[in-house]
Amino acid sequence: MLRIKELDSGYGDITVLKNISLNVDEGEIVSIVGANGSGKTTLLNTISGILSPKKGEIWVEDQRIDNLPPHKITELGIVQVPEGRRIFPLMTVYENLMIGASLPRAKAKAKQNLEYVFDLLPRLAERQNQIGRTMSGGEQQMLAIGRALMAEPRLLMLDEPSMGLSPLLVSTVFEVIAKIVEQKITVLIVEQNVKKALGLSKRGYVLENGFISMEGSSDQLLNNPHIKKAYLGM
Amino acid sequence: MKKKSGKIVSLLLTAVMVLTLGAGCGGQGGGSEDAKEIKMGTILPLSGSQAPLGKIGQQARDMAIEEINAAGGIESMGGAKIKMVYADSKGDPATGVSEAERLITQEEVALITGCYQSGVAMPSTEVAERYQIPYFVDVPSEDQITERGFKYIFRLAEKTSWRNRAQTEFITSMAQKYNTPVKTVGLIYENTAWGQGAVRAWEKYLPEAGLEIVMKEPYPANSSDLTPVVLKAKKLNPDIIMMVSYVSDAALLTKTFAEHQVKPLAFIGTSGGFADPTYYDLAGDASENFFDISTWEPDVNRPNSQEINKRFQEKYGYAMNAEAVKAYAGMYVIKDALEKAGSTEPDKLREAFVATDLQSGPAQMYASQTKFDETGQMINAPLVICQYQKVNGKMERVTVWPEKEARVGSQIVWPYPGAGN
Amino acid sequence: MQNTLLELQDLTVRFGGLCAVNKLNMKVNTGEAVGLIGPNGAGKTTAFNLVVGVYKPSEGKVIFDNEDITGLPPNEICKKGIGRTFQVVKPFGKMTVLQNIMAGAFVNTAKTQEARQIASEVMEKMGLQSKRDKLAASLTIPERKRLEMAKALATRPKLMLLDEVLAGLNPTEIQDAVLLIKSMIKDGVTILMIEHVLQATMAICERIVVLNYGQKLAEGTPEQVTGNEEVIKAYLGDDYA
Amino acid sequence: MIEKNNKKTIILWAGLAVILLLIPMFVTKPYFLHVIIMCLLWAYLATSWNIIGGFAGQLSLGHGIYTAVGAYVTVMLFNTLGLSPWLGMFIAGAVAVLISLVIGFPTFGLRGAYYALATVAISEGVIVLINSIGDVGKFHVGGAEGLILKTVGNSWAAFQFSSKVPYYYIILILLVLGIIAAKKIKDSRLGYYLVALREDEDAAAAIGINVRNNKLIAGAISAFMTALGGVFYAMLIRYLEPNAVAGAVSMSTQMVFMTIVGGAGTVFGPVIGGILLSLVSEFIRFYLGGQLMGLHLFVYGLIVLIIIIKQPSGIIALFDKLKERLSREQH
Amino acid sequence: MGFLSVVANGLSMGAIYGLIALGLTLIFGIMRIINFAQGALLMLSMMVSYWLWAATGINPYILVIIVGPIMFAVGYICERCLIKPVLDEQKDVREPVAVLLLTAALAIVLENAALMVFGADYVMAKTSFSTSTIALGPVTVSAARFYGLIIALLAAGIFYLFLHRTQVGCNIRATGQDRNAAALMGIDVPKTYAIAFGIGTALLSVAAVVLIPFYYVHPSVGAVFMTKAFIVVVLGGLGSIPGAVLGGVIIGLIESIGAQYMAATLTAMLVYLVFLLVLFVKPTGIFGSPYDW
Repeated sequence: MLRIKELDSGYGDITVLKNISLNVDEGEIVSIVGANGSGKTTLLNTISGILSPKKGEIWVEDQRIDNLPPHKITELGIVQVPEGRRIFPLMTVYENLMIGASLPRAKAKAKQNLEYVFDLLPRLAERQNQIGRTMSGGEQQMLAIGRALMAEPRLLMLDEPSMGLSPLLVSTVFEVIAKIVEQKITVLIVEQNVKKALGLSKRGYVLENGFISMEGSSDQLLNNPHIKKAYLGM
Repeated sequence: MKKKSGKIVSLLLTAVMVLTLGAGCGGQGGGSEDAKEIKMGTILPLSGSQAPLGKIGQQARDMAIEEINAAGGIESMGGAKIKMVYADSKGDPATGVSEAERLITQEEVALITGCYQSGVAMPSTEVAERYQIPYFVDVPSEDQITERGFKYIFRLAEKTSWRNRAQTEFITSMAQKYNTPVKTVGLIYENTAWGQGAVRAWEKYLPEAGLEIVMKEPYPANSSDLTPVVLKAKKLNPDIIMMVSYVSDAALLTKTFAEHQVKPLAFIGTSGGFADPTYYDLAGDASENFFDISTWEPDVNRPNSQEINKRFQEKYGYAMNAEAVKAYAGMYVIKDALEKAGSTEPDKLREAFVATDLQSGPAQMYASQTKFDETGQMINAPLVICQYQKVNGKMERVTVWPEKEARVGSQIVWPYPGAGN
Repeated sequence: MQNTLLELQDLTVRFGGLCAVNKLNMKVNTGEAVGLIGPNGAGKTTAFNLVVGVYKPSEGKVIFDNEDITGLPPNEICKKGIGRTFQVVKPFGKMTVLQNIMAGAFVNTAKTQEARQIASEVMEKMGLQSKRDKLAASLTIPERKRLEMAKALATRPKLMLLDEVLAGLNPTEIQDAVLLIKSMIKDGVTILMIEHVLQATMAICERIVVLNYGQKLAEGTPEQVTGNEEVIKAYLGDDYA
Repeated sequence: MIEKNNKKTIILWAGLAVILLLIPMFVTKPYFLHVIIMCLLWAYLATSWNIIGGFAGQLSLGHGIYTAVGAYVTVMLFNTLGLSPWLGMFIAGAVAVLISLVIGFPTFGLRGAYYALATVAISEGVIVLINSIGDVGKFHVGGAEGLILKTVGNSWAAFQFSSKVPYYYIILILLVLGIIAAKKIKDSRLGYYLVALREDEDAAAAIGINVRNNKLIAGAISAFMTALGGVFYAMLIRYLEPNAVAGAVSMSTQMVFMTIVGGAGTVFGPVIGGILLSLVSEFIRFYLGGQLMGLHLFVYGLIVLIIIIKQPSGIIALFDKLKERLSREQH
Repeated sequence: MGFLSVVANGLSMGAIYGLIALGLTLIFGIMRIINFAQGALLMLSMMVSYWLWAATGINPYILVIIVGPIMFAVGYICERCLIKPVLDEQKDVREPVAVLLLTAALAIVLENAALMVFGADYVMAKTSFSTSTIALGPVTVSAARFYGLIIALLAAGIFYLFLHRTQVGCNIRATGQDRNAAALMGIDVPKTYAIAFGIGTALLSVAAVVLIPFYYVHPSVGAVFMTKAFIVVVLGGLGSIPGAVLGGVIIGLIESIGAQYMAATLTAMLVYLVFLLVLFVKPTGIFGSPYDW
């Protein structure tokens, strides 16, 4: 579904990502793990079109999407839940969700999707009229995910969903993600929390300093001595 | 893309440099002494908020020059034609200075006229004095302009304080004539050089005439709302309200007085905005019965006045105002001096101005006699009071005072209808 | 001679209703390297910001070098001898690497020449000579991290607060960085560091303090801390049990 | 290689110096000399603004206050007490410094747009104030009527000359001193501190920079230099009209325009911008001034617009690119 | 009672100042740009409104239906052709000063273009209510200003509802709060910027039709309201709609009431003083939040 070929990207004069190639198949859940600053967010932002690549190609099915503006890419069903949640702080929960549904494609199904989101994340239904920034970190993360779901994603990209959350909440978030996968939505998850991410996905890539240093099945990666040492502290 | 934009900028810069240099070279070649042409310079505000005033001054000069040239130019100089170079001061003194420098040293003009604002006249006349080039000040009325001991400055306009003196005389004579005792006066003025100068003169002449100033209200020239000032006047309720305003605020004041039904014995304007042809357009019927002081009116009882104004109106579509008349008459005073001097030599021209005693021709529309005192100030600059009155259903400025120059058959409305209620 | 260099007494700060740091007590001794760990959002960076004066504590005190520095502005605290790096690095983008470090060096001298001298030394130590005249904005992430440390080091601090300086580095680079930090310690700089890369933290620090929800959860040698059950539950996750 | 470059630069500078010194010999028309003098004055004023606006990144839109202070104080002292402007200008500079501190304390805590708009408001307020004050004690201020410099004829002591040439050399020296000051500041601790705090106030504080004090110092230096420019303006024009000396359109925004168009935060950017924009403005007024109303300002605005769109980081960036290309070609 | 009339007048003028400031605050709130061309664009709106009124004689208030879309187009095109290129180029600059200067240069161009095209004369729309007053009990207010008050409040209300109740409005707000997140939700950010700038400009057309029955139009008229609009938005808090209205009313009241006790010129000083005082106490203005800057 998503194929990236020999991609270089970065901002200004800096190249953060070098020669990245990866692919995500329909219905699959894939993790990209790596430390802070290894280029994970840059990668997602390049796919989403916020950054334009310096080299290489990005394909969604048979359409090339590098150099499309972000909203066109979202229209194709490639939706990102950005790092740090980035909800609209001065808008209510409901308004945040409806922004997610602002695409023509998603608007038609807004009602149905809203029901689904409220079903999946009942907390949001309770707090429909609360202003975004007054919510707790965990609620904000849920809202960010809910907002993305309103956009009818075919490929949902999550950037560090565990960031800044207590372990309990992290587990809750990953449970929600697992439920989303059941809906046949393809998921690409980018995480620092290697254990959690690889535990959920079947396949993963390791991003180190802008390169993909390893790839393989999640089990392989989890048992790799290098990974154990560098990321799991063992 | 980047490279291209860089090139465009560098091209642009090169073009600017080359053209600037070109201007320099062209200037040096262009200063030839063509006996058939007398080059003069005029500094006027041709952009910025005072641009309309600059425009009418330019039109009046153009009309006079066309007439003079068509009538054979300056005879004593072999029929030389007058050529006027207009320079834009933007109403800014520094630009005025820069333009005076340019006109004198670059355009090599024989004489400078202008320049509407006193603020620009003050420093730019200083430049002319330094180069010993005659500067014919037609409109600016700031007292000091001819009080600095300059030799090359001649002013056709009255001094500011003369206007305020005449207004005071008018009030006293009306009070007597109609037996309406006047005790108190309110002054409302825009807070620029002009307004502040007027206040100084009022503070001198009004108390001398036994009148008490009960309100002295400056307002910023670019006010968005003058209602507060009007409401204050309503509260203090002076017998007479006197104003110094540019056209926009004059109209704003007039309309707001009408809205809030402020009714003193008389409203008296001090030319400027009240004399502007667009004032009535803006203020509408609210301007009825307002007095204004002026040096010239379309209906004023003077030779040539009506005919010239008619020509102007046909040419440009609206009537002249006092400033236009001064600019126009000024050109004939200059022509007279040139004829007498027979040369553009600054000193000869200066001598000619000093000796000027013009008592005929189109300049009559402004003054029956044009003569300068030793400071270069026009002696006996004429002043009249007019009143906005409906004549046959149409609002007109009717000259009402002094009686000998008043419109034939006119009647003064005094006091302001409804005053004292 | 266990000289206390930095002491936090009941340090507390509240933002709105949220208690970001809650009655935190801890000590850092001269010459020591102490690690501050805890899950994201535990209040580590906030604690740093309280020490260096970015935030004013709602309650409690910060004692540095036997002096109460609570509530002093950041620049004063820097002059007292505390250097800090930012988690999200903040290079002066339109200055070169040398100029960035010089800006730090100027704390101790008003002479440009001297500042350049100090900066060159620091630059060499941090292995940034080759980037000397590059604009800071054009550096890669690891280079920026190093520049961040160099800038702080140039102020000649007694105590250095390092906020995740190893994050984003690959294992080789981490090794280099660990050596760098160790050499800083050898040069007499006391270190308090926030870090996620546990291996490296353990290699550097003699003592580790664990924060959770703004409170101190545990304190001790790396071994003690990693063995502490509460820590495992809160931070490392039950998977480590 | 380096030596050769150095030699080249020295020759270049020496050549430029000779040309600048000889200009009055070739430009004999006072009008042209006047234009050149105005160019240098603007270059100087832009250089002064650049200290706070460029180096420290504080977008002051009210620097007309300082030209006014410089001009008014000097002229008032001269007119009333007969104090030579050469001394008066230092008193004026000191007053400007004082005022910059008074304004600086409440405003330097403001960031970005708030600071810029606050300076607009303050300068508008000051203009209203000057317009309303007739006299201060025995000193005549003149209110809106403006203040005329007492003319005493040709006199070095009174800073008044009948020829333009002395003005030319004075402003040239002032500009050179201004450039040297800017260069010195840029290379000093203060310069590093200003750029650092411009780039990131928090990071600057973290390495021991007192953000507020350094801003205040930069503001004071900038105010002092600007005030001297105001003194020169007063001596050259000899008449102070409040809106012209202090006004936004004629003073404050001009300095900003010139600095940004030339290249803010560099030593020579403001000089280039100042000279270029005043030439452009003089030149288009020369050709288009007396014609269609507003045409020349329209063209001026258009030119500024195009330069900003095509070269937002200033014209000086073009020179840097050129230098880079040259050095690349050499290697 | 005189004093009540003074207050009523202050309220009316204040609301109109607020109306002029609305577009400024919107553009700043969304794009972080201080639009120095706001005054010139107001002038343009007034010119267009005046000429339409002069040509048709239709009540100026109704003309907003035509002037609004015209000004929207002007704003939209200005953003697309002038501001966007510079904004893109200066993406990495923290405070894009060049954009600010760009709008200032645009103001010069517009003002002088107007001078060239429309000429320098002062004009004003003389409507049937231009000099009439309305008496509400003891209070007399100028009819045109009173209608202005109502229209300004109405416009602010509608604008507020537009931002909160419509999709486009929500998109604009979302873009202002987090443009990257907005882009990720499928919002076309550059287009939203252009729309916001367009709306900010179109709002001026409402101010224009309110002004022309009692205020003159000429090429420099923008300057009269520009500084005031700046003060209003900073006072109320950049980016805040209620802030703009409240800021306007405060300024209007100070001017109106102040002038009863001191010279009008000193009232102008008082306005600046209050402005500085508020900024000193609350550097982000009355309703400004740290999220807006």
